[in-house]
Amino acid sequence: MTTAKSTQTKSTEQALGLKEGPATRDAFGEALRELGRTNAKIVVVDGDVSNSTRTEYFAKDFPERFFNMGIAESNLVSVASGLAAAGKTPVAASFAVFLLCNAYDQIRMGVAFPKLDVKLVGSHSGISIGEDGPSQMAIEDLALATSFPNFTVIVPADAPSTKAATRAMFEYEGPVYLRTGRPKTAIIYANDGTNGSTEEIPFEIGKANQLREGNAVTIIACGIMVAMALEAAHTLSQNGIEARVLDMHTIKPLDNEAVERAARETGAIVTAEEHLITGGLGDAVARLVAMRQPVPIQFVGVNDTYAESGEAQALLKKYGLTASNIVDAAKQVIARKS
Amino acid sequence: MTTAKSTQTKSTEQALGLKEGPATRDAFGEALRELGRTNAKIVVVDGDVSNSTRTEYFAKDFPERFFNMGIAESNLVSVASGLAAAGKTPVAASFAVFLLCNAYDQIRMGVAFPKLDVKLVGSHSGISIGEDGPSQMAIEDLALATSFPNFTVIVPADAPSTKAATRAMFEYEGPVYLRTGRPKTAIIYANDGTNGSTEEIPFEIGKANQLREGNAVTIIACGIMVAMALEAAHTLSQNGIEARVLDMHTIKPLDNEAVERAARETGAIVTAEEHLITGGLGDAVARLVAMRQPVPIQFVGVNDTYAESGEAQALLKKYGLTASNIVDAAKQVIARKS
Amino acid sequence: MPQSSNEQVVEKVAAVLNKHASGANKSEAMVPNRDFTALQETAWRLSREIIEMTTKAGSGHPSSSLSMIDILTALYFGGVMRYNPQEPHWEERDRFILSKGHGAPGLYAVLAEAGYFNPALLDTLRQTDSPVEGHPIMNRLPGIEASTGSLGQGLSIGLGHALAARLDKRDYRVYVIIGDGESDEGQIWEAAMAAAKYQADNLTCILDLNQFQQTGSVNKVMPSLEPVVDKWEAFGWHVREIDGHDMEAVLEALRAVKTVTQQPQMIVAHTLKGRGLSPFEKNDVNRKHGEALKPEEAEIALAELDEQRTWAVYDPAGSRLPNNERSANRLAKEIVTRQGETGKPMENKS
Amino acid sequence: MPQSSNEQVVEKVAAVLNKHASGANKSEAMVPNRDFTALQETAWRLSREIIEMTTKAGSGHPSSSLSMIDILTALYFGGVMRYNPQEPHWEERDRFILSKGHGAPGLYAVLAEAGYFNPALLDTLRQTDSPVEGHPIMNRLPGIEASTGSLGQGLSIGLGHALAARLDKRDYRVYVIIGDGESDEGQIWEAAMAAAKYQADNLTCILDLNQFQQTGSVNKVMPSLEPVVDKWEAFGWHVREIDGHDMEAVLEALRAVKTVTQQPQMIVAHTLKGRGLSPFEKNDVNRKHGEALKPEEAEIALAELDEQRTWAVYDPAGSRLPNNERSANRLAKEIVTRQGETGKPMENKS
Ligand SMILES: Cc1ncc(C[n+]2csc(CCOP(=O)(O)OP(=O)(O)O)c2C)c(N)n1
Ligand SMILES: Cc1ncc(C[n+]2csc(CCOP(=O)(O)OP(=O)(O)O)c2C)c(N)n1
Ligand SMILES: [Mg+2]
Ligand SMILES: [Mg+2]
Repeated sequence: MTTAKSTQTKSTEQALGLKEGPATRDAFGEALRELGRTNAKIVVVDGDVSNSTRTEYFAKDFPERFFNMGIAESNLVSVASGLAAAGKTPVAASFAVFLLCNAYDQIRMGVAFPKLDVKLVGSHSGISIGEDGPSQMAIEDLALATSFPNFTVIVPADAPSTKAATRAMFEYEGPVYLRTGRPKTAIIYANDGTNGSTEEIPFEIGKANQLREGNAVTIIACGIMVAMALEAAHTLSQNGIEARVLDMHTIKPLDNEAVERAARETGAIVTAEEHLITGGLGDAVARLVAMRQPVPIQFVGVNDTYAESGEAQALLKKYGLTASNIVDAAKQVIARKS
Repeated sequence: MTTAKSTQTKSTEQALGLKEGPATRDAFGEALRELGRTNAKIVVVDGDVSNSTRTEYFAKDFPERFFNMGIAESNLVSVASGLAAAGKTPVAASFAVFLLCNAYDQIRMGVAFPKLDVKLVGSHSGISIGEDGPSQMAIEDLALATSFPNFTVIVPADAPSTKAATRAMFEYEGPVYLRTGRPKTAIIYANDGTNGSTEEIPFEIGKANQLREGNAVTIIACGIMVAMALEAAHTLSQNGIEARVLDMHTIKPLDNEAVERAARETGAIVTAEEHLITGGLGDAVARLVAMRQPVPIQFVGVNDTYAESGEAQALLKKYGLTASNIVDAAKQVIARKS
Repeated sequence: MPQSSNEQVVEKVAAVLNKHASGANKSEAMVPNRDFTALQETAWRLSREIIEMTTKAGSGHPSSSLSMIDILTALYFGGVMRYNPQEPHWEERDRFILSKGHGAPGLYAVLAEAGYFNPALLDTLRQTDSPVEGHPIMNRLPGIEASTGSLGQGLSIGLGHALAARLDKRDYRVYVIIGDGESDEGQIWEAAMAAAKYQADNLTCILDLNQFQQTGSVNKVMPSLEPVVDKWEAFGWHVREIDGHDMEAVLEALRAVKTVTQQPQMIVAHTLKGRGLSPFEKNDVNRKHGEALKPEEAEIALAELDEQRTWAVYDPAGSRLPNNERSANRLAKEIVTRQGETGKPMENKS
Repeated sequence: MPQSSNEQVVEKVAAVLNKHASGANKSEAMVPNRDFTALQETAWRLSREIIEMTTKAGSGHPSSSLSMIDILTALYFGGVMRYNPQEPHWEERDRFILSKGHGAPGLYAVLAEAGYFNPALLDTLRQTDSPVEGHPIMNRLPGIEASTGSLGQGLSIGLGHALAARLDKRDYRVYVIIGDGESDEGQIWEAAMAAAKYQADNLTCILDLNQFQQTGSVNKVMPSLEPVVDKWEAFGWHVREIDGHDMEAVLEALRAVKTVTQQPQMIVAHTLKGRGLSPFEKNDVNRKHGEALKPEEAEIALAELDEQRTWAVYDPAGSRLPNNERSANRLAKEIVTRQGETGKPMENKS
C-alpha cells in the first residue's frame, strides 16, 4: 500500500480555495463507527480488507458486531443477506471491484431481489487507487450496481458528504451501494459556509446538489470528478463560458428533474465519472435525456479499456479524467448545440 | 423443464408469413457441432447444463474435447481462460444468468483483460424461459457483458442467423458473448428468398441488418424482439406510419453508422430488447445518439424489476415486451419529434 | 408494469395473503410432533402432491423434491422445528432454507400442510401471478426464508441467520438443505469454512445425496465429491450419515445434532432422486432431473406410492416400512453401490 | 487514450520488447539446474531485489514475495521447470501461474534472473507505462502466464493449461502458487474438485502457508483453514508438507511429485511472511502484509540478509544453512506453533 495521495491538482485547490480532506473511505469508516453507537442493528461483514475499507474503526469499537469472513466475497454477501432477513442492518464491505464482480449473483438473489436492508460499501473505486493496478480498480462497479432493480447507488464527492451519505443510507431502508475511494479528496462541502454550503451538508438521496449556476452547459459529475468539474467551470468562466455544475451523488435513482432542467435550460451536457463511460452516470443521463429532452452530451470517463499501475495523478491524466478533459468536452458539446 | 413454446404471437406469423423455427440455443448447438468437425481447436467447458445450452450435441460427437466442470461457473470460466492461453478456442457455456452473474470477475480477469479467444455462450436469456422463474432469467447479462472492454456481444434474432453468428464468432479472434434463448423463435432469415433475404444469411459482426425501410421512426431491436419489431412495423404501416427496422444483432461494438443514420434520417428511435432497459441495447443507442445526433428515444424492455414464473407469452405481455408495446412506443416517440 | 393478470390465480393468492395480513392471529410457538405412522402418512401424501402439482404445471422438479420429502416431513412435523404458520416472521422461529431451490414443489407441499397457506394454491404452481413460483421467492409466499434457485447460496444465508441468533441471544436453529450437485459450487465451501470458524452450532445442513445432478450421476459429473464425509469433517463440521428415506434414522439424526456444541452439523442423507418411483428410474437424464411426469407416468408413480402405503393398514404402531422391492425406504446405500458399478467411472479422460 | 507517458520507462520497456519481438533467437528448452550453493545464493539475491524494488516503488508486497522466494527459486533454477526465456510462448514450456498475484515482485525478480527481460526494468515497478505492474498482467511482460490479482482464480487457469496439455499430448507440467488467505475463496475448492475429477497429474499446486493474510493471522481470520492437509486429501489430491524455506526439502518435493500419477499434487509449504526478516515481524498487520519497507527498515532487512549469507563463505558444499536465530531456514513449523499460541484463538464469538 502506498500512502494515499490527493487526486486534486494543485490548481484546483488554488483556483477554488478547496482544502484537501480525508479519503472518502476514511469518512465512511468514521461515520459508520459513530452510527454504530446509536444504531445497534448495524453489523459489519468484511472480507479480510477492513484496514482498506475502514470498517476496522467499527470493528475496534464493536468487535461482537463485526464479522471477518476471510477472502470470500460471495459468502460474505449471502451472509449479510441472512443477517438482514433476521432483522439486522448489515454493511457488506470489500474493495468495490471484488464486492461487485465476485458477488454479483449473491447480491442479485440475496439483496436486490428480496429488497433486503443490506448496505454494500465498496472502497478502492476508480483508477485513482494508482499503483496496485487494474486488477484492484473498480471501473465497472456502477454499471453492475445500477443494473440491480430496487437498488440505490451513491457516489459521494468528498469526506463531509460521505458522512452525510452514510447517515442517509442508514435512514433509508433497502439495498444501497455506496462507493468510496482511496485517495485524499478535496473538500467541497465545508462546514464553514464556503462554496455555497451552509452548516448542514445538503444530502438527500436521489437529489442532485447544484454547486454552480450557468446556462451554457451543465457538467454532471460524481465522486472525485466533482471537484474537477468545479475547476473546469472556473476555467470555462475565465473564457466567458458559464457552466452549471451538478454533484450527482446518487446515480440511481437519478434526479430526473435536475437532469431534464439542465437539458432544457443549458442545452448541452457533459458527464464526468471515474468509471467506464459505459453503464454508469453517463448512460443514466443519456437515457433520461433521450426520453425527456434530447440534447448533445459528451462523456468524460474511462474509454472502454482497463488501466494500469501508476501514480494516481499520472493515471487520471493518461486516461482522460482531468479538469482539462472536462473543459475540452464542454467546448465540444457547446459547439454541437442546435 | 417445460416443452419450449414459441414466443411469437399467431398474429406475427400470420401478418408477416414468418414460420416458427427452432430455438436459438438449438441452432447454436448444431452449428457448434458442425464447426467442431473442421476446427479442432474448439473445446467446450460446460457447467452441468449441456442439455440446456445444447453443447451436448458437441459433447456427443467430440467427448474428448468436452469438459463438464459441474455446477461451478467461476471455475468453468477460468479453466476456459487457461485453455485459451494454451492455444485452444474454448466455448464456456451455461445459463446466461449464471455465466455472467456468477463468473463476472473470472471473465474480467481471465478473458476480457487479456483478450483471450474465449467464446462465452449463455442460454436461457430473457423472461421468455417462462415457468422456471426469475432466478433463472438473464435480464442483466447484456449490461454485464457490454461493460467488459475488448468484448463483442451478439444477440441473434432467429435460428438461421444464430448459425451464422456462431460461425462468425469463431472466425473472429477474441472474446465474444453470444446470447441464446430457450423458446422456439420465428424465422426471419429464411433461405428461400422471403423477407428480403438472399441465399446467404447476412451476418457481419458489428453491422446491423436493415430489415425494412421507413422514414417516420426506426425500431432497433435484437433477439426475439426483432420479429416483434417487424410485426409492429407492419401494424404501423397499416396506420400510414413507415418504420425502419434494424436487427442490431451486435450490441458491442455497436453499428454506430447505422444508428447515426437512423437518427438523422428518421428523427426518432425505439429500441426493443428482452433485457432490463438499463445497460443493454437501449443504453448503447442512447449514448451514441447523444454523442452524434440527439433525437428522442423510447425504450422497450423490462422496466427495473425482476419478473416471475409463468407462461412465456403471458410474461412477455405482462412485462411489456410485445409488438403492441413497440407500436405504442413508436407513436409516442414520433409525437415527440422536433 | 404488470398489465395483465390471471384472475383465478389472483383470487387464490388474495385469500392467502389476507389470512396473514390481519396479524390478529398471533399464537404460541408450535413444534408439530406427529406420531411415526402419521409422519409416514404425511410423507406419502406430500409425495403424491409433488407429483400431482408438477404434472399439472407441466414442469417443475418432482424428482428433486421427492428425494428430500422425508427429511422435510421430519423437520416440519417430527418435533424438530418450531414455528408458527400464523406468524411467519415470528422472531424465535427456527429457519429452514432450501438452498437447492429447484426442489420448491416439495417445500410448497410442506408449507401448505403446515398451514402457511391454503393447499389449493398448489394448483397455481408456476402460473403467472401466482406466488407459487418455479423457485422459492421470499416475501412472495409465507414461510419462504430465502430466494433461491441460483445454486450455492443458501448455506451462507443460513449462516447469516445463525450469527444473528447469537447476537440477539436467541436460541432458534437454522436448517439448510443442499444438493450433491450443488456441492460443486465453491460458495458451499466458503460457507463451510466460515461456519466452522464461528462455531455455528445452531446451524444444521442436510446434504440430499441423491447421486444425480442435471446432466448425469454425480459419479460421472463430479466423482471427486467423494469422500464427502471426509470433506465436511476436514472443514470442521460434525458429520452424520443416514438413509434419508428411513424416517427413524432421519428423526434420530435431526434430534441428535441439536446437542452438538461449537460445531455446525452436516447430515449426509443418502436418498433416491424420485424416491425410487419407476418413472424416474428411466435411463434418461431429463426424467431423472428437472422434468415433470406426463399424466400417464404420474398415474404409474401414484399407483406405486399407493402400493407403498402399507403402514396405515398393516403397521399402525408406526415402525419401519416392510422391505418390499419398491419401498422408498430400502437403504439408499444399496442404490449408491449399484450406481457406482454401472456409472462410467470417468469421462473425458483422453 | 494514453496521452502522457514516462519517457524513461518507455525506453526501458522498448528494449525488453525488442529482445523478444525478433523471434530470431529461438533455441532449445532450458531446465536451469544450479548447484545447491548457487540456489541459495540466488534466493538470497532475489530476496534483496524484492526489498529494493518495493522500497524504491514505495509500495508492493515484499513480505508476500519473500515467503515464496525459495520455492520460486527452486522451480525456475533447481532443475524443476523447463522453459526458454528467448521464446516465452514456446508450446512445450512448463507453466507457472502466480495465483496470489500480489506476490508479483517475487515473480518479477525471478523472471528477470531467468532472462525473460532486463533486470533494469525492475526499477520501474508500479510506474505508469511500465509493464512491471502492481499485479502480474499477461501479454504485458514476457513470462507472465496469467493476469492475477483477484484472488482465487489461478488454480482454475492452471487446470485449463493442464487439460490442454493432455488434449495436445504434450508433457509439460503446470505449477501454481496459492496463498493461505487465498484458500478462503470457494473457487480454489471448485478447482480442487475439478482437477481431481480429471486426474490432472500434470498439475502441481504449492500452498504458501505463511500464516498471515491481509488483516491478521490465518489463525485469527480463518482458523478453520486447518486441518489443511486433510482438506486437500479429502479433495482427492496427493499431498506433501514441507518447510518452504528449506531448499533441500523444496527441491525434493518438487521432484517427487513429478512421478505421481492420476492425481494432482499439493505441496503445503510452511513459510514465513517476510522470510523472518525483523522489520516484517513488527506487531503490525500492515508491515506483515502489503506495505513496502521504509528505506531505513529496508537497510535493516538487507543487513540481516547479508548476515545470513553464510554458505558462500562457510559452506561451499551447499548443505543446509546453519541454524542461527534469524535464519530463514529454521523450521516454519516452530513459528506456526508460536503463532498458534499467541494468536487469539477466535474473534467475534459473542
Ligand atoms: C448457479 C447455478 N448453476 C446452474 C443451475 C442449473 N441447475 C439447476 S438444478 C441443477 C442440478 C442440481 O443438482 P443437485 O444439487 O444434485 O440437486 P438435485 O436436483 O439432485 O437434488 C442445475 C445444474 C442453477 N440452478 N444454479
Ligand atoms: C478476490 C480478492 N479479494 C481481496 C483481495 C485483497 N487482498 C490482496 S492480498 C490479500 C491477502 C492475501 O493473503 P494470502 O493469500 O495469505 O497471501 P500472502 O500475502 O499471505 O502470501 C487480500 C485480502 C484480493 N486481491 N482479491
Ligand atoms: Mg442431486
Ligand atoms: Mg498468507
